[in-house]
Amino acid sequence: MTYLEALIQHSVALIIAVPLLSAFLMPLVSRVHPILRNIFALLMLTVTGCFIGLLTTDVLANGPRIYIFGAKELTLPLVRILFEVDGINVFMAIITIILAIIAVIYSWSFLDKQDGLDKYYTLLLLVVTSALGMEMTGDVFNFFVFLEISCIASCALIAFWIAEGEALEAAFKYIVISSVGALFVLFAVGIFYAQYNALNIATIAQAIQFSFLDKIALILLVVVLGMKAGLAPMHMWLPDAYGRAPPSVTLVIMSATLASFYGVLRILFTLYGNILPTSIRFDLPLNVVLGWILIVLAVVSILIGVIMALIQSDLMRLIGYAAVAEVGYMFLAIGTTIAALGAPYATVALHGGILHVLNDALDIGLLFLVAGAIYYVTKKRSLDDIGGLARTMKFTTVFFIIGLLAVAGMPPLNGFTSKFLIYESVYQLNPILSIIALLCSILMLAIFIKVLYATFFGPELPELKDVKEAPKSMLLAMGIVAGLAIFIGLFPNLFLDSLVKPAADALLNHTQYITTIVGGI
Amino acid sequence: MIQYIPFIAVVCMIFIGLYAAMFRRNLIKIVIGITIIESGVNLFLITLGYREGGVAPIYTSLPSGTVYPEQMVLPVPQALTLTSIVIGVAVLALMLSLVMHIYKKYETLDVQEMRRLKE
Amino acid sequence: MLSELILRIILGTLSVAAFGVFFGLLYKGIDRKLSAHMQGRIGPPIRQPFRDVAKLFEKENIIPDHAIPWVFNFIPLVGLVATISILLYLPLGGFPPLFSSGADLIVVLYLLIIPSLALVIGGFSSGSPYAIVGAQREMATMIAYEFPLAILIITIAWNLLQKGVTSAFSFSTIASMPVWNQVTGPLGFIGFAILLVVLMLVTPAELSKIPFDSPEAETEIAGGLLVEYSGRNLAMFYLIDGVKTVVMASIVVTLFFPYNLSAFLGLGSYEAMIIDIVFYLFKIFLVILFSVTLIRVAIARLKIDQIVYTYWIPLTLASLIGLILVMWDGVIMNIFSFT
Amino acid sequence: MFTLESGSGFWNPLIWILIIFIAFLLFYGIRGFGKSLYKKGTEQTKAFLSGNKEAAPEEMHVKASNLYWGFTVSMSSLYSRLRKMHTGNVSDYLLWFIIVLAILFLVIGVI
Repeated sequence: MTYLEALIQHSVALIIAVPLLSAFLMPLVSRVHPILRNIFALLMLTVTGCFIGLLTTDVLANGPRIYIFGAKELTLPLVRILFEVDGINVFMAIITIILAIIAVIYSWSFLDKQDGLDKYYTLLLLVVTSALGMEMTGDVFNFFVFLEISCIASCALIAFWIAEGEALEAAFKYIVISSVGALFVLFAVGIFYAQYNALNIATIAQAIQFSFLDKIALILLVVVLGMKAGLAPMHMWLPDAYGRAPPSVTLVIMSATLASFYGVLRILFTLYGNILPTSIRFDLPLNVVLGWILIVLAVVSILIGVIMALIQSDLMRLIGYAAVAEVGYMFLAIGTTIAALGAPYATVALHGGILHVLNDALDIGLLFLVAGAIYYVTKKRSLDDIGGLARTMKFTTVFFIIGLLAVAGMPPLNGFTSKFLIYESVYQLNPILSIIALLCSILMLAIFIKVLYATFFGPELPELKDVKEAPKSMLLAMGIVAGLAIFIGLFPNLFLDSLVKPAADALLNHTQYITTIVGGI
Repeated sequence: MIQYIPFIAVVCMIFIGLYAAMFRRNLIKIVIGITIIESGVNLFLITLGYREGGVAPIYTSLPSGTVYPEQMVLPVPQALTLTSIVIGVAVLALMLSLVMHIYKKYETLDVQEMRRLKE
Repeated sequence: MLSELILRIILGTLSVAAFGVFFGLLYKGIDRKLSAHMQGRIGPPIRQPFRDVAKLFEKENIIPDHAIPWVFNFIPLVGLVATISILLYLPLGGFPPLFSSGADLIVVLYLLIIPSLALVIGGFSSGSPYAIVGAQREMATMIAYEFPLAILIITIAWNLLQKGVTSAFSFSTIASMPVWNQVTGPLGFIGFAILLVVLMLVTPAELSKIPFDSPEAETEIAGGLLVEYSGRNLAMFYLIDGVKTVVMASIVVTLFFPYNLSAFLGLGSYEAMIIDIVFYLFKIFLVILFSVTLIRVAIARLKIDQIVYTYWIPLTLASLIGLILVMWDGVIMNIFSFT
Repeated sequence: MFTLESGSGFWNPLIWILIIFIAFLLFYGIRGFGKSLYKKGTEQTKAFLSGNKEAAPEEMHVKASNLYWGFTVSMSSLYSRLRKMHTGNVSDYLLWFIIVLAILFLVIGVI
């Protein structure tokens, strides 16, 4: 075994281990020097990113990869902790690590005057670890553990600006919602263990029967993870948390949110993949019922997100509602995929939905970064108190315009590519869905044009006369995201063919995931 | 019938906890409600691990005459429960510290008053 | 191959830009002349729009104090360029589109937003209260008419899809399979007729013509969006207006009347080309006559809430009825054939 | 290869960018023929207000919450209902979660 092969083989574990260990090394490192602390965080995340890159090339070339903790081979009974990584896992891991690196670059100057930054970086790395863990684990209980880690660490991070009562309130709401949700996940895990004596996703997926208990587990998992992903009408925690956390934190919390979305995908497509086509009653197959439930919730999310965003005056909260709408688009796509399982357009919808995960992370992330930059220079949250910033903050304005066009899905930016795939597939299931999606994306444009005017245009306000452009590291972070947004917009096929299609295949071809483990015993 | 009693207790505990979290106005009571849910789920896991006539999976102290390893209980539910309890303690501590800070800022523990973030 | 494509793009863009600008201004002149005659005036000569543009280029290009200069100057160009780019994807003059596999109906729907968006951003960036009121109204109008427009576009594509077409959103597919030939019964025909009327009513709002011109209402908000624009920047918006008229009319023609005379008459190559172009220009003229000139002469300006109401309630309902009729079209016929 | 295909349509961003680039060059050139001068700092550059006196910058700036006033007012019944739904009370957040759970339970579990 060559050195590189060994590295690839162990990269699965290292992706979790590196950020986890560096999280706990962080208090020590930050004793030395604050700049060393920043460099250390950035370096460790970059190392993790390199491992993810290595793993991605390997997984895309050679198919799923398993990593068993504490053993060389799989043995019965299958109660070991094991990670299984296929196309969708590496796709989500890439998104997580991109968001994390950008958040660290951004916090370099964004939080330079705050104290408690050693704990901040520790928690940030812990959220990244937990999101990566949720995205790579092959074990339902492990999934629960990482879910709880992400919930605790994110909650502490949301309360980072502890001087504001609202931050505490948002954090408390977040932890109540998340811990109750996580306990229900644990209950579902218990149900699986009671029936199949296994905690392994592949083993359960192979044996799953769709008894009454399985139905309960399915409902619990889908609703809890949907809530954690921000699906309406359980979305209320999301604008609170996103609106009150520091924007660099919002980025990593968003990666945890997207990891929950991944959880929904894994549960629907893999865990219940075998029994999706079985009919439950009245000759209605489960996939149609489930798909339409998701579609209805998704349409509600899109509508509520857009309509509520229109009346917000707090910029970050407004973007939070826009994030709810974007999550709605993703669920619309996967709902269509499930409802029309097997049809050619279902695959297109899934491609659109998965690509939209990446685009949503970048677009909403970019908007949050811009909102943070505005907050950094003006110290004002409300849109009513700011105006005329385009004179002094040229770059930020340009980045905001890019983010605005991307999130509203205007060509040629990245938001358009995924929404394009979604529109042109969901109309085949029902024309109304495409119409609502189209209309809401134009409403989104109207909302952010309002923000553009209110913050950047208009006469120069006397109290904001001496604001300066945001610091360089924040501009760099925004620039990276904006550049990625434009790049994906111009070369969508590059991403679609190399990352999204393997991810979609991994979801649709669930037997491969199962046989990789079950066949290996 | 007797073997269902733990499960009934589990359901009762979860519903009591949910009731407390949803309809009690005091933040501390909401936290207590969540811990009750957690205990219910832990009880559920532990109940799953019970095997009629099983022995504890400790090699050195096996009772004489045990059929090895069929009679031995798989210790997974216990491991899960321990993990869950540890996590639960962390969550509980975090929630209580948040409640403390919220009381400092809002000067109330009424959840109805903790509504600065709405709409 | 690549150089050929680039050459095609360059030549195509230049020629289509010339075409769009020339005919846009020409139809504007015709429109003004006709509406003047309808109102019992003599009206300006047909070449007046060309003179207007030339004159605007000689005027001072004032940038007001409260404006954001770089946005203010840049945005009219963006709007014009985006409008021109739409023409390359539409079948013009009876020919297939220049880049038939470059963009489809959904993309064009989005590209059509860009000129309006340019107007809005330009208005907002000029810092005048009148312009801000106008920009808000333009945005509200845009939201209002996108709803029926989206229903219409999705309906046309959905109907083609039911006929087993793979590229239902492609302009070349739509042009080669006119909607009227795809209906199986009277229901579908009525549905598409309703949708045609809706599209004809969306067109004046898309072009902000009376009665849907409250964003620029000269009499109440002094030109609204464009109040601070002057000189060459205003000339760009003037050109956007002209080119967008051709674009919208071409879209109406492509979606509903993609017929050519040459195949019908069985003519040879050169005559066919000429007669198709003439026929196409005539169709565009008819569309402009009905959905711009006649409406703007006959009806007074609506208030902004009336515009939103008009599009969101009656026209959306009408287009939904159209959608339902089209969806039922085949089904009803099947029921009859079964009995 | 660079065309995004959905089975129902297609979108090639690169061709569009090239078109935009060329058209931009063309019209930027044409625009260059226009006059670019104006009299800075004179009455010309003041905002046109039909002869009214110009207000202070804070009053000239339309606030964000007033911006789509007409839209929010015309949909006020919807908004009042949505405002009522977003109570900001964490117990209600949990309640919504339980409601969705119950609905799904009814749809999938019981029926």
